[in-house]
Order: sequence, then C-alpha cells, then structure tokens
Amino acid sequence: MHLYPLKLVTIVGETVIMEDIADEGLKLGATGYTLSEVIGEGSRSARTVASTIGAKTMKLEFVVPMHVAEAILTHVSHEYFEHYACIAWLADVQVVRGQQYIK
Amino acid sequence: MHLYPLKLVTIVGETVIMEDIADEGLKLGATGYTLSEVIGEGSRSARTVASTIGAKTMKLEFVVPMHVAEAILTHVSHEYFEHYACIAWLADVQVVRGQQYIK
Amino acid sequence: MHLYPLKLVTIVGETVIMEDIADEGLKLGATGYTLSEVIGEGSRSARTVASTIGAKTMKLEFVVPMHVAEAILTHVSHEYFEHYACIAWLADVQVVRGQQYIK
Amino acid sequence: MTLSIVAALPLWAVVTGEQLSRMLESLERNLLTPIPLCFVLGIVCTRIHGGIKIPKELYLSIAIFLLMSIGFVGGHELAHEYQMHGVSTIWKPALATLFLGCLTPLTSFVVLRYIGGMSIADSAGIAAHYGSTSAVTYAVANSFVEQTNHPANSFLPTLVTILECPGIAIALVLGAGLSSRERAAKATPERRHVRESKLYEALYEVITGQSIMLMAGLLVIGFISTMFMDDQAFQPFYEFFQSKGMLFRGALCIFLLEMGLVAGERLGDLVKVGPFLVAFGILMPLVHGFLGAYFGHAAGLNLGGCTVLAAIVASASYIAAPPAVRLTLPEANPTYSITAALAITFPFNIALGIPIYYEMAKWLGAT
Amino acid sequence: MTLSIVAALPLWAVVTGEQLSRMLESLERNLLTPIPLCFVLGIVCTRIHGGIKIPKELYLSIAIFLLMSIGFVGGHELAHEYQMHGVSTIWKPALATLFLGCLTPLTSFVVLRYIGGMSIADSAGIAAHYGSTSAVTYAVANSFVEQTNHPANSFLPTLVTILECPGIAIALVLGAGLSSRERAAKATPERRHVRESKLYEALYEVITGQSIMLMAGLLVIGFISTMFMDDQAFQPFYEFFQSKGMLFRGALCIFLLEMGLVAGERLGDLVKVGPFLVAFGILMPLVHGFLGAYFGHAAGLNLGGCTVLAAIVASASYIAAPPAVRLTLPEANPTYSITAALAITFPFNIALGIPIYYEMAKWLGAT
Amino acid sequence: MTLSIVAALPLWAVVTGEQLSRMLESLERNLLTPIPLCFVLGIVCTRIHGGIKIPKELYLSIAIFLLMSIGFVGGHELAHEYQMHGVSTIWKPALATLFLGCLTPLTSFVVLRYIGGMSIADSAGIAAHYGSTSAVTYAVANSFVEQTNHPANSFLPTLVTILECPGIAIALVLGAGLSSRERAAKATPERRHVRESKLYEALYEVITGQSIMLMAGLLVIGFISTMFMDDQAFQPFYEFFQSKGMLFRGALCIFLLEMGLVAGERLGDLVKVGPFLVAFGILMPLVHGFLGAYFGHAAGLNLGGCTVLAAIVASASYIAAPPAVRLTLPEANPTYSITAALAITFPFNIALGIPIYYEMAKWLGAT
Ligand SMILES: Nc1ncnc2c1ncn2[C@@H]1O[C@H](COP(=O)(O)O)[C@@H](O)[C@H]1O
Ligand SMILES: Nc1ncnc2c1ncn2[C@@H]1O[C@H](COP(=O)(O)O)[C@@H](O)[C@H]1O
Ligand SMILES: Nc1ncnc2c1ncn2[C@@H]1O[C@H](COP(=O)(O)O)[C@@H](O)[C@H]1O
Ligand code: NA
Ligand code: NA
Ligand code: NA
Repeated sequence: MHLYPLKLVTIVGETVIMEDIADEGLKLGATGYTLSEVIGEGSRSARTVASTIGAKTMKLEFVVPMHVAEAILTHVSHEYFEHYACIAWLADVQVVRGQQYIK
Repeated sequence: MHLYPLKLVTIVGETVIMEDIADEGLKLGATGYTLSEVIGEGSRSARTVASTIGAKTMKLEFVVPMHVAEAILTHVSHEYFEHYACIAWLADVQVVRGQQYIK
Repeated sequence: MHLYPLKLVTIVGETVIMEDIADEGLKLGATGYTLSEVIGEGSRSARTVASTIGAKTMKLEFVVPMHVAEAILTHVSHEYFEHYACIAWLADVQVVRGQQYIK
Repeated sequence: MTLSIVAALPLWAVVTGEQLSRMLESLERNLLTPIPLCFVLGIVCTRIHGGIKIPKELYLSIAIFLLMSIGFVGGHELAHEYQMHGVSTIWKPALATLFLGCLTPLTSFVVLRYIGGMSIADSAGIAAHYGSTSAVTYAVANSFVEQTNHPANSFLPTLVTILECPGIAIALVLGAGLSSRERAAKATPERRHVRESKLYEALYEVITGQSIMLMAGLLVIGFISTMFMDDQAFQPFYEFFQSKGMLFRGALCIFLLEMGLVAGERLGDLVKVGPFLVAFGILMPLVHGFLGAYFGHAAGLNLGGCTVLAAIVASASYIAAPPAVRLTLPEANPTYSITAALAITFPFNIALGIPIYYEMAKWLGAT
Repeated sequence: MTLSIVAALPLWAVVTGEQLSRMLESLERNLLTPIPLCFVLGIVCTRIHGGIKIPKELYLSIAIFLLMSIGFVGGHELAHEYQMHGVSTIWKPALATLFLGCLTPLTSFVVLRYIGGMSIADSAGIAAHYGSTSAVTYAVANSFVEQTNHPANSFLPTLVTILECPGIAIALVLGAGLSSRERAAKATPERRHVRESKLYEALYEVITGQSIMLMAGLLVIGFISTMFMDDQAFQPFYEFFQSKGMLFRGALCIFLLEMGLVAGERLGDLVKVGPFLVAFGILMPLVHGFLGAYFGHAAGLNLGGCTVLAAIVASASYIAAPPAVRLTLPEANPTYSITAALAITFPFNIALGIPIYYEMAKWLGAT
Repeated sequence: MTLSIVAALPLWAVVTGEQLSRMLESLERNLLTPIPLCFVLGIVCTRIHGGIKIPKELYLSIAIFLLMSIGFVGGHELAHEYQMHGVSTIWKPALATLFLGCLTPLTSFVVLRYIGGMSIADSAGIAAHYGSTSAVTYAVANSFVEQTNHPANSFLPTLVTILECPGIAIALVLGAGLSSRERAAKATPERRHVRESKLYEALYEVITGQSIMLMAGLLVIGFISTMFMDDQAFQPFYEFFQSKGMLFRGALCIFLLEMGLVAGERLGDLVKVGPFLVAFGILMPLVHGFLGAYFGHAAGLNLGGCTVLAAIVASASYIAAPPAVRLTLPEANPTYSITAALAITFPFNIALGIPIYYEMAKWLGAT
C-alpha cells in the first residue's frame, strides 16, 4: 500500500459562500472537493432551531499538496474572513495513490 | 499565511446527547462547534435501514486549544461513555488566525 | 485522560459502493464506522445541481489500528479505485479509551 | 393492578360462539383494509431485505400532519360539543382519562419490576412508554369505529391530548427517584446534580414536546376558528385536516408502511427481549384496554368512544417517550422498551386489540 | 418620500367611529382564522422552547407548491382575462406595479440612510428586502379579500411576479455602487473586480431565482394549458393548484407555523436592531401600502385588487433577498434586514396591515 | 431484431395527409398540457442556470406516492376485472408483456454491441435500462389516452409491474457472463468470486427493489381491499391514490419539473455520447414501441391499452437500473446509459413517442 503525504484543508462557513469557495479552490489547483451540510455555532454565527431561513452552514474539504493548501487558505482568509462567518484549518494526511491529486 | 496549532476534538454519538455535549463544550471553553448528521454502527449502536425511529447518530467537532480539548474529552468520557453509544478522538490541526479560538 | 494512538481512515466515493465498503471494513477488523452524505466533485465525478438521480457521494470513516487501516485501504484500492469514483486517506488520531476499538 | 386482571378474567370466560364469529368478522373487516395491510407490507419488505425506503422527512412531515389533523378536528368537534352542552358531557371523560394516564405507568412499573424482575431503570423506562399514548393507534381505532358505524364521541381527540404527557412524567420521576436513591452511596453530589438537571430538562421537553404542542395548539386553533369563522371560509381547512378525508387516510397508509419497516427490523430483537416482555406487550394492553373501556363507559362515553379510549390507553408511545427515557434513565436498555412498544404492542393493537376492545366495550354495555 | 408620508397623513385623521369598529371586526375576522393562528402558535412554541420542528424539506416543498400555485392560477386567470379583454385591463396595473417595484427600494434606502443614519451597505441591504415582495403575504391577503367577498382582480398573481425582482436589483446596484465608491481609495483593482463579478452573479441569481422561475414558469404553463386544454382534462390540475382549495390553505397553515417558529426566534433580536428599525418595519409598509392602494386604484384595480397590491408592495422579501444581499453587500448585518422583514413587517402585515390596506383602498374609493 | 425493423418500415411509408395532421393535433393536445410543460420548464431552467431546486426528499416522496398509486389503482381495477372475467382477459397480455420484457434487453444489446460497436459492459448496461420501464412514462401515457377518450384496459398497471424486473436481470446476467469470460484470463479466482457475489446481490436488489415492492405490494393491497371493503370505506383511499385525481396529476407535474432539471443537465452530455447513441435513443423506442403495440393488439388490448403498453415497452428505466448496473458492470460508463435513457428517450417518448404509438396502435387496428 503506497501512501502519499498531502494536506487536508477544511473550511466551515456560511452556505452562501461555500460553493464559490469550492470553485475557487479548483481554480487554485485542487483536483476535487467534498462538501457537506452541517449545523454550526461560532463567534459570528448562532445555531438556530428553525434552520429553514436562518443562517445555514457547510463544511468543505480539499485534499491537496501544501502549496495549493496555502493558496486556498490565503485566498479564503483575504476574501471571506472579514465579513463572513467561517473557520479554516489544515491537517496532515496520507493519501492512497496521492500523486493523482497534484495537478 | 499564519497558522496556529490547535486540537480538533471529534465526538460521534447518539443524537439525544449531542446537543447537550455541544453546549457543555462551549461552557468548557470552546468558542464554537460544528455538528452534522451521520449514520453509524459500533459496538453499542446498530445501523438501521429505517432510520426514522431507530437510534440516530451525530458527529460533533470542536477546534480548541489542548487544555480545553482535555476538559471536553474528560467530561464526555465521565458523563456519557458508560451508558451511551459514543466515540471521541483528538487530532492535530493548523488553524487560520487560530488565536481567536482561544477564550 | 488516557488517549490511545490509532488511525482514522477516510473514504469518499459514490454512494452505490459505500455501504458495501462499510461492511467489508467491519470484516477486515474495524469495530464500527461513521457514514455521511456529502456532495463531491473530482476527476471522475461531477457535482450536479439536481442531485436526485445524478451520482451521489458518501463519506465513510473508520477509527482503527494501523494494520486494519492498511487492510482496508489495500482492499478499497484493489477493488474500487479502478472503476469507481473514490478517494481514500489516512490520518493520526488519539482516541479516548482507544483499546476498545482493537478487535 | 392484580385486581384489574381479575376483573378482566370473566371477559375471557364468556367469549363464545356468536361473539367469536362476530369478532373474526370484524377482524377481517379491520385487517383487510389498506392501513393494516401497508403495515404488513412494511414488515414483509424488511424481512426479505426489500428496498422500500421512506425518507425520514416524509415520515416526519406525515407525523406533523397527523398530529395537526387530530388536534384541529378535535378542536372543531369540541367547539360544537361546547356550543351544545357546555362542559357537562366532557369533564367526566376528561377526568377519567387523566386518572388512567396516572394509573397506567404505575401498573406497568409494578408488573415489570415485581413480576418481571426487571431493573428499576428498565421498568420505569418501559412504564413511561406504556403510560403515554400512540397517536397513530388513535387514528386507526378511530377509523375502525367509523367503519363499524359507531363513531366515537366528538371530543375523543381532546382525550388523546390529555393522555400524552402525565404517564411519561410520572414514570420518569419514579425511575429517577428510585434509582438515585440506589446510587446515593456512590454518586458524587456534582453528578447527582447533573442527573437532576437532566430530569427537569426531560420533563420540560415532554410537556412542551412536538406531539403536545401540535395537538393542543391545533385543538385551540380548531376551536377558535370554528367559533369565529363562517362555514364556507372554514371548509377548505376542514377538508385538508379532516380525519375521514383522503389526505388523512392516505397519509396513514404511508405512515404505517414505514412503521412496518421499522417494526420488521425490531422483530429480530424479540429473541433478545425474552418471553416475559412479549407477554407483557400483549397482556398489559389488554388490561389497560379493559380499564379504558370500563372507565370510559362509567364516564358516559358511547360504544365507539369506549373502544377508542381503550385503544389509546392500551397503546404505548414510541415517539415522545424514547428520547425522554434515554436522557433521564440512560441505564435503561432502549431495545427493551422500543421493541415492546413498536414490535409487539403496536401491531397487536392494530390487528387484534382494537376489535377486542370493541367487544369489551359492548360487553360492558356501551352503545 | 416625505411627500408620500404627507399624503398618507390625512388617512389617519379621518379614522374614526364606525370605520374603527369596522376595522376591529375585520381584524377579528382576519386574525381568528387558522392561518394567522398557526403563525401565533409558532411564535408561542419558540418562546417557551417547545419542540415543534418542521423539516427543512417540508418547508421547501411547501414553498415550491405555493409558488407554483400562485403562478398556475395566475396564468389560468390571465388567460381568461386575456380572452375577454385582451391586454386592455392589464397593462396599466402592470406598469403601476413595475413603477412601485422601482420606487420602494429607493424610498426605503433614503429613509434608512438619511433619517435612520444607517451605513450604505445596511441601508441598501434592507432596501433590497423591502423593494421585493413576500409571496406568502400575497396568499394571506388574497384569502382575506376573498373572505370579505371582495375578490381581487384575476391578474393579481401576475403583478406579484412583476414585483419580485426589480426592487432587489435596484437596491443591490445602488448599494454596490455607492459603497465601492467609498472604498475606491483603499481597494486594490483585483478586489474591486471580485466584488463586481459577485454583483453580476447575484443579480443574475435574483433574476433567475427559484421564486421567479416557478411563478413565471407556471404562469406561462397555466396560460397555455387554459388556452389549449378542454375543461375536463384541465380540472385535476386546477384543483391541485387552486388557491381556494384545501391543499393551498392547508399548506399555508404549515408554512405559517414554520414562519412563526422562525419569527419567534428573531423576536429576541428586536432589542439588537433598536427602536428606529422597529418603527421602520411598521411605518414603511404603511407608506408603501398606501402607495400601492393609491396607484392600484389609479390603474383601475377593484377593492380587493387594491388591497392585495398594497399588501404585496408593503411586504418585504425574506427568501430571495437575503442570500443576494449577503453575497453582494457582505458588510451589511443580516440580523437587521431579516429581523425587520420577518419579525416586524411580516407579522404586522398579516395581523394588522392587510385590514388597514383594505380600509385605505376603500377610503380611496376602490370598489 | 432486424426483422422487427423491417416490420416497422411500412408504417413510415403510409404516414400521410390526414394521419399527419391528426398526429400534429394530438401532439399539440399532448404537449400543451401542464405535465410536459413542467418538463420543458425544468430543462429551460437548467440551461439558463436558473434557481429551481426540488429537495431530494420531495422527489423521493413523490416517486413513492406515484408507485403506490399505480399499484393500488392497478389492484383495484384488477379486482373488478377478475370479478367480471376471471383471468381470461388478463393472461394473454401478461404473457405478451413478459415476452417483451425478455426480448427488449436482447434487441438493445445486439444493436448496441454489433451495430454500435460498444463494449460488452456498456452494451449490457444500456440494455438493462431499455429492458426495464419508466413508471412516469406509464403515467403520462395513461393520461394521454384518457384525454383522447380511449382509456387503457384496466389491468395495464399490472403489466407495468411485470415489465419492471426481467429486462434488467437478463441484461445484467448477460453482461456479467460475457465480460467475465473476457476477463477470465487475467482475473484471480478471488476477484471473480467478488464479482459473482456482487451480481447476485444486484439481481436480488433489482427483484426486491423499491419500485417492485411498492407497485406489487400496493397492487395486492388494492386487490384485497377492493374485495373485502365496502365502497364507502374504500372511497377516501381511492381518492387519495387515484390516477385521474388532483394529487396524482399535481405530483406528476412536480416530478416532471425535476426530471426536466436533471435532463437539462444531461443535455450537455449529448456531445459526449455521440450520434449513434442519440439515434439509438430515438429509434430503439420506436422499434420497441411498435413491438409493444403489435403484441398488445395480438393479445387483445384495446387502443388505449396498446398505446400504453407500447409506451412502457419503449421506455427506459432511470431509477432501478442505474445502481444495479453500476454495481454489476462497473466498467460501463454511466454517462452513456443515463444520458440515453433520461435526456433522449424519456423526453422523446413524452413529447413525440406516445402520440406515435397511438397512431401505430390505430394503424394496427386496435380500437
Ligand atoms: N471552535 C470551533 N470549533 C468548531 N467549529 C467552529 C468553531 N468556531 C466556529 N466553528 C464553525 O465555523 C462556523 C463559523 O464560525 P464563526 O465565524 O466563528 O461564526 C460556525 O458555524 C461553526 O460551524
Ligand atoms: N471504529 C469506529 N470507527 C468509526 N466510527 C465509529 C467506530 N466505532 C464507533 N463509531 C461511531 O460511534 C458511534 C457509537 O459507537 P459505539 O459506542 O461503539 O456503538 C457509532 O454509531 C459510529 O458512528
Ligand atoms: N482533491 C480532493 N479533495 C477532496 N475531495 C476529493 C478530492 N478529489 C476527489 N474528492 C472526493 O472524492 C470523490 C470521488 O473523486 P473522483 O474519483 O476524483 O471523481 C469526489 O466526489 C469528491 O467528493
Ligand atoms: Na398507554
Ligand atoms: Na415590497
Ligand atoms: Na423498456
């Protein structure tokens, strides 16, 4: 089993920006992404019982090499951190046939 | 891009306790959390095809400094591990503007 | 708080194979798993606005010791990587009362 | 409790000839209709690992609709009753129902703990389920008596609402009280405190839970709108919610299909829960059903009313009770209570119980 | 803007005696019906932390159904109108509505920015909400006038469709333009470019958004099928969608229950938004409602039509506007706009506004 | 196979004058109705990147309702037919349908593999789709013939149920068999074993899948309840499920809107699948439709019945087939089969196919 070290970038933020960030991530070099609906509470976002109209939250993950991870995090941090509710972090992962996720 | 090392605490367990744990995590020092619906099978919980009434499962994540992570895991381990189906783990993450998640 | 080092195996792939992989993971030695619905885009899978009929994606997680992780990843890589849209990776985690997840 | 069993015995002695054949016939009329048949389809599908999957949201939406319907129609009928008779016809059945709501968790607890020898937590947990009621059992019982041309008194939905909470609350308090005394020696004060706050939380959640809020809320809404709206404007709302209408009946079919899917899965657990609980899941409803019919008759309900009251007293909750019990009595094994309520008592009531309660009510002299 | 306030003043001076009692009566007739009562139930439930949870998918499904209904019935009525009168009766109200759709975001912006002293982004963001319309307010107003036996002109749903977009678009362009000028000094060209592309994206999304596509799409479908199908084949579709039918009314009840749950949560934010915005959320709709009734009357609408046009002009969007504003004007605080639209203006319109607009229309001479 | 194409040819030669104008007229009557128009709206919306989003759960719920309806009404009609004629009128059409269900996957496979030169896996995968049927195409064809006042024989829903499985099963076995022989050299025994177990799994899942369980299950339920219930009690269930009713028609509109949204997306893939598959997606249904009309007529179906049987034989599955094929024949490219079934054959059938099959049936002498 050959594993290749890459970075896992996770971004959690308000739904309205998450599809845009996903597309921007692809432009910055990611080969794919994984997106899911979550319920979140943070300094700028409150969990609301009635989630129909209230602010909704999504989680977005990219498996990418370090330089793409940095590009994505820098972009997100500049464009979205000021005005939108979101959090972003990086973790180390070992990826199966990982080379194919490097463009 | 300045990244700050923090801990990612993940807890997966039966739905009935997860909102309580989320609130207790905030009291123990977390600045926010991310919660999502999952389907789970473990030693005490079975996946059921008809998930409407059967035991449901949720996943809860906190990005926190080490001492808060320990407090949350100790609390969960004491209060819930005995009688409820749940699992909890810790991982290292590098967080964008991570200082703001330390209260 | 005693934590035990284990591996977190994450597999993201098309829904049609994910329940099978979950069961195969249990046979290969995992004590449980966590499964969730996601939206994904990758080299072989495209996000579709209308997700009702289009290819759907799921995320599957196992917390397991290293040798089980390797068995699962080898199995998935041999059986599914060629013809199905999926990605798989490994990360280090510290698990509460972790010994119970070793069969 | 043993008293009521004794009281029920004669009933079985006299079930003979004509009565039996009438029961079989009414069974057939009850069973060979879409609602129970959908339940059977669900069970069959699960047992052969078939592919029917009802989305959770459809199930929840139907539950909301059914609860709103029961409440709204109940409020509407209550308004008519109130306009004609004031509270004179209602207060006695209401009191009787409240009494039954307080009695049934106790009878259940006593039987489970002292005859069945189950743990305090398990006994109280199961008692909470049997002390409350199942709105779907109400709906099925109601359509049964309508099909037999003995419609229940108009205010029966009000009684369903009354029966919803007290049983759960009493069983939880009982269970939490007794088991905390047991644990007193080893528990730290801090943990006891956590336990107590969870109990209050759970009690509050039971009292303000979805079932109660929707049923009681729509009851008030149905009452007020009947009082203040003219008939023509009221009509479309009534058509939407009415329990004889196509929406209610159709929604019940889909709901029972899902209940069958879930119950089918639980059938495998029958072995785990053992013969005592299987017997409990059949005999306890018969006792409670008899008490329901008896006190309903004493309070002046008609034949349909006695039957339906018996059915709801005999039924066990599987929506409101489980999370409350899980939170308050975590040592209780949820497999026991849910399997008993859902895989034994619910199908028993749907298939056999309701026609039996009907015969009981008849035998007691209700007309 | 100040002009229109002045124009509205006399209205208040003459509200006396008989008119007031008539308004109270129509209030009662309006409020004590299931639709607003379900809204109240939702609020009560949230305030006491009750357990009602409407699945998001049920809410979205009902929204889809309501929009399709409004469109389909609108297209059907439009076809009849067209067959009888051509476009002669429609073009004036349509123009008036378009004019109001362009005017209301401007009046809102001016009041918020220059009287309320709010930031450009906040003013524009809130103006986008008040420039558009709420389909549910339309539905409630429509059933109100039907209950008073003054049904609105048949082409009112067409006017709802016309009113949906322009207000949001104008407010977004205004807000983006003004705030980019402000930021011009510090913003890099690249960032300005990102901003602009988000604006175009948001505008396009507003114009091709779900509300418009469903309402306009079904309007066309209703129109065409009315023209080409025979009555009998058309019947089941009409029954399904028709706005007086049980499905539409029942769906509205559940929808307003959820709106009440959301609004109840937002009530806590009333303190955060401050007295100016509370006053704005009540007075601005009165002004816009008066303008709606006035221009509607001038364009030849009947009493019901004027009332409904007033209500939709007075209403604020809380479905299409929020995401568009969030994307284009991220500095705008969404708590302000959503609380004002949802927790102030919406309940005000449902409870008091609609009967007031009815009186306004009457006072203006509409019949 | 080539034989049947030859048999179909004369049909085209004789399409002239009056017939053509009648077809155009029936086309208009078929197309300018809400159901196909909703499909068109969905396509338009996707192509202009509009915002309509039907929640997955609503789509699934409607699918469940439609399948239950088809089954229930089918069972009801079957009971009437059975009471009147026993099985005498049914067995021939049932056999003919079974035969067609076995034939169409083979014709499809042969054409794809030997004329189109596609891989074994792709040929078998697509053949599985065309060997099965689309319940929605059935529903649309059924309302078409009702609108032309030639309602289909009462037992047509039974035939839909018969047609659901065999085609998929045959194509999967064929595909798995042939491709495993090809792979035999390189595959390890262990992997072959995995493949086989997946095949059994997939076959079992097809046979006990949601479509079959719901349709066949409700068919039995509709049959039994018709036999044993009195009419009045049966009424609300019938109203809920009946296929001419507002719920069924309305649900179809929403379902076709979503189908349009999905098909619109797939239109972009037409380029990828190439001209052969586009031609296949139009000509294969014409051939299968002709066979359906032909054997239906031979088995004694009426004009409506022949048309509907032709439509369902011509239709391609896009619900049951895709996951089964994906699991069993992973080398098959799902873009090919789903695009052909959903973006070519489905709209072709809805728009043009059904009126053509109607003319075919007429030309064959069905009345
Ligand atoms: N400390 C945290 N741990 C986990 N998730 C968080 C945390 N803080 C914020 N989030 C997530 O990020 C979203 C936006 O956070 P914020 O910008 O702080 O409002 C929230 O809705 C949460 O889902
Ligand atoms: N080994 C495991 N890997 C991943 N998730 C697990 C594992 N074991 C348990 N879980 C999750 O934790 C929940 C509770 O587990 P348990 O207490 O073992 O029944 C399950 O429903 C799963 O979602
Ligand atoms: N670079 C990536 N980062 C995160 N998720 C990915 C990535 N590539 C693929 N995925 C996920 O894996 C699924 C299958 O990927 P693929 O086989 O590349 O089509 C996609 O639907 C995504 O959910
Ligand atoms: Na009970
Ligand atoms: Na407005
Ligand atoms: Na076919």
